[in-house]
Amino acid sequence: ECGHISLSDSIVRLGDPVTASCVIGQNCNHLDPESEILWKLESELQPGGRQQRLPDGTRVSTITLPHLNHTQARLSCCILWGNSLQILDQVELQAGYPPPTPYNLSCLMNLTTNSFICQWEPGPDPHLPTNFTLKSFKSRGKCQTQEEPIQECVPEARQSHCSIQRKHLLLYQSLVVWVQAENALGTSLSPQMCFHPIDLVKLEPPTLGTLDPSPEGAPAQPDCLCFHWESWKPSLYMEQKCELRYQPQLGEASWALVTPLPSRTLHHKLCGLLPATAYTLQMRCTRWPLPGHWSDWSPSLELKTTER
Amino acid sequence: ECGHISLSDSIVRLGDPVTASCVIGQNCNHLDPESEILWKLESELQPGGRQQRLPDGTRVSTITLPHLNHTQARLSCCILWGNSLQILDQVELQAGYPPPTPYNLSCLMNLTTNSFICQWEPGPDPHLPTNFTLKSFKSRGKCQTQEEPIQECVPEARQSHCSIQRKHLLLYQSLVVWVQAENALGTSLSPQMCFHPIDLVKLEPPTLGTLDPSPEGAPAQPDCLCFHWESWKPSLYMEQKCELRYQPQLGEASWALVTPLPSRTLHHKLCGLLPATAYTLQMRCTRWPLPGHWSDWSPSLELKTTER
Amino acid sequence: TPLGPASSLPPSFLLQCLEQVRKIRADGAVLQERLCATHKLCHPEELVLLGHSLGIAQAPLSSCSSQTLEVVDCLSQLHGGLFLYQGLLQALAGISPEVTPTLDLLQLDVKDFAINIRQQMEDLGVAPTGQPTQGPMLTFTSAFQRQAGGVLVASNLQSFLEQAYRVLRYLAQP
Repeated sequence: ECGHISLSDSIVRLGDPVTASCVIGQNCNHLDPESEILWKLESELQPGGRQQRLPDGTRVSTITLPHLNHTQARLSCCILWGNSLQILDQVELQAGYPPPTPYNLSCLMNLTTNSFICQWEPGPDPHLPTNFTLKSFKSRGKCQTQEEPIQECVPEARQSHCSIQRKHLLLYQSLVVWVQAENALGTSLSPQMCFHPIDLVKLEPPTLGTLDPSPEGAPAQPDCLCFHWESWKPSLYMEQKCELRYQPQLGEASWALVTPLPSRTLHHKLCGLLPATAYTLQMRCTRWPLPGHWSDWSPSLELKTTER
Repeated sequence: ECGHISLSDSIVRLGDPVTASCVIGQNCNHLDPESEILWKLESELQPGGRQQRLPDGTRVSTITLPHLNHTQARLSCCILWGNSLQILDQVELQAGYPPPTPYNLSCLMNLTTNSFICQWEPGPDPHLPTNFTLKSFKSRGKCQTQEEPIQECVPEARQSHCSIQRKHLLLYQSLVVWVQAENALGTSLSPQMCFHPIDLVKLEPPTLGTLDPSPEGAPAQPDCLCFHWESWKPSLYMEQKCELRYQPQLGEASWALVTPLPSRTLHHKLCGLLPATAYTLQMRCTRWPLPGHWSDWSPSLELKTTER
Repeated sequence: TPLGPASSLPPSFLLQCLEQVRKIRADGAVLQERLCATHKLCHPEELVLLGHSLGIAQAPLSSCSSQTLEVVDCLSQLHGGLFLYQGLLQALAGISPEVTPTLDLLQLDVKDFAINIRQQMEDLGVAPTGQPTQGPMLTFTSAFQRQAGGVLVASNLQSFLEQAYRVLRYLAQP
């Protein structure tokens, strides 16, 4: 070996010291035996290399960088050859922090993609390559017991969400889920969550629609609006409740709320409104009485009450 | 076997006959032994089934459809059960033509994707699943000899083009290429082509650009336009020639052509033009003197000559 | 009798060779840029000693100098050199993901050029039997050595091609 660097550690906490040594074997004839071993960090020469010659002629230079403040830096072992500084070996130093504890883990059961999507906050950047893994195992009741583990879910690079496919899940059984973050300086685990995947279902918004002008020809009441709605088709097998919010398009009036409402109706009359006024209506639904997340509010339906 | 169809051929030429037989074993007790075996093509009953009872009690009905004119049809072996026609077995018949000979095979060497793209005309639809494969082998000189075969190129479904990756090619050596079409009724081969892949290079168009107003402040000549161009960067290693075409933006004048021109110039003066006239200029280039295809014409450069 | 300069080398062959040299030099320059950008190894002159200990050889083109031009020997050295660089470039495989595409393309173009010369010598009936000697296989004990090796090989290849270009231009003179 004609210039080989060995390191105490190639990855350290930011600001910690790093010790390196560079060895030049005795049979490196093409190297001037008297020349001094020099160190460079990136492109800056580093003083403080302590050089010694071993009985067998091997030369060793050791250096300690007191505080490594670069998250990434190249340390080179060099030697003067004529008037050019030759690099004999080079290593990459990395500095950062152990992974912070992931938090705000939340999951949703998506009936469109039939997958269970969890997302989390990764916490501050530890400046080191850090792998996140969504881990889970099947359980019972309040998750005191651990049954079969589920295949780990590895998110795409730099993503803080992962989706577990339906085939790995028992929707109506307890599931324990947590996030593990790991890098060269350690591992951290988020708090565990325990739930039935189906209880975290989030439906797509319902669809609102206008009615044909009153078929019997009866004059429309000026303070009422008629419309119909139906909750999201793929969720019709679920018992649900919905709620309606409406407000005049103009002016500052806040939303008025009508709740609870059934998951669909072919004909709904909303009264107590101002005549000759344009209203904006939106609805959302949720699995009920069994647990679930409210859907987002539907796109607006715009209707106008008739003149008095 | 309680109703098993066997066929002379499940795929025939359109209009050719098909013969099928349906066997009901003697131990099919749930079937009325006296009932007649009936044939349906899609949903139409087919007369002409010839039924016979073998010594061991097995019943066999044979039918010949004189002309199969459906490209796809289901043939069913049925039996009356009470007053409902029961399907015992069903097979799919297909009819079409042997693959026509692919023609108009042409190839281009694409330097952007570094791949060799061949396309062809598949010919009329033979109505049968037909696989096209682009085949090739390395050769020498005028392609009298066959050297290593190259990995077959299978186009995406229903596509009549395929691209051979650079790593399979020797750009400056002879290559023999042809297309094979194959279906259940036969195989056909396109004529073979022999060339050096690099000789079929098609460049991207050159880039034209205006010049800063005459730096020395000398007044621009009213019958001249100045501009510069450079051929497509990834092809700069190739000796090329280019050509320019220009025409007044208004009026019916056809394109005027200036050829040959070098592959780049920092300052070109085009004279003999009408003063105070807006011109459209376009250029294209080709590998030269070595063979190659002309690039498409470049996007237009619009310039206007000054007043007299 | 030795071939007179360019007396029997087809013009299209020489034009192709010149084109291939320009392409390979362009590929080599991209490789040098990538190695510099990705690994901050931008100066081959600071890796000379390391090159000695790694045993990175340079390919001779002595028969191609204008004073002592021997066309067949020159073509043979050119082919031998390209064959050596094919091996050196192969040893650099896995250098780093950012550099791999450039390295693969460079290898393909060098191999194409070597085969083009070999086949021309065969057509002229002057091809030596068997392939040129491969030379010792480069081995690296660290990622740095492989990256530094890449810088040195790319730099040596550029000067080899510079010499090749000069002689090919001389041969291509009408």
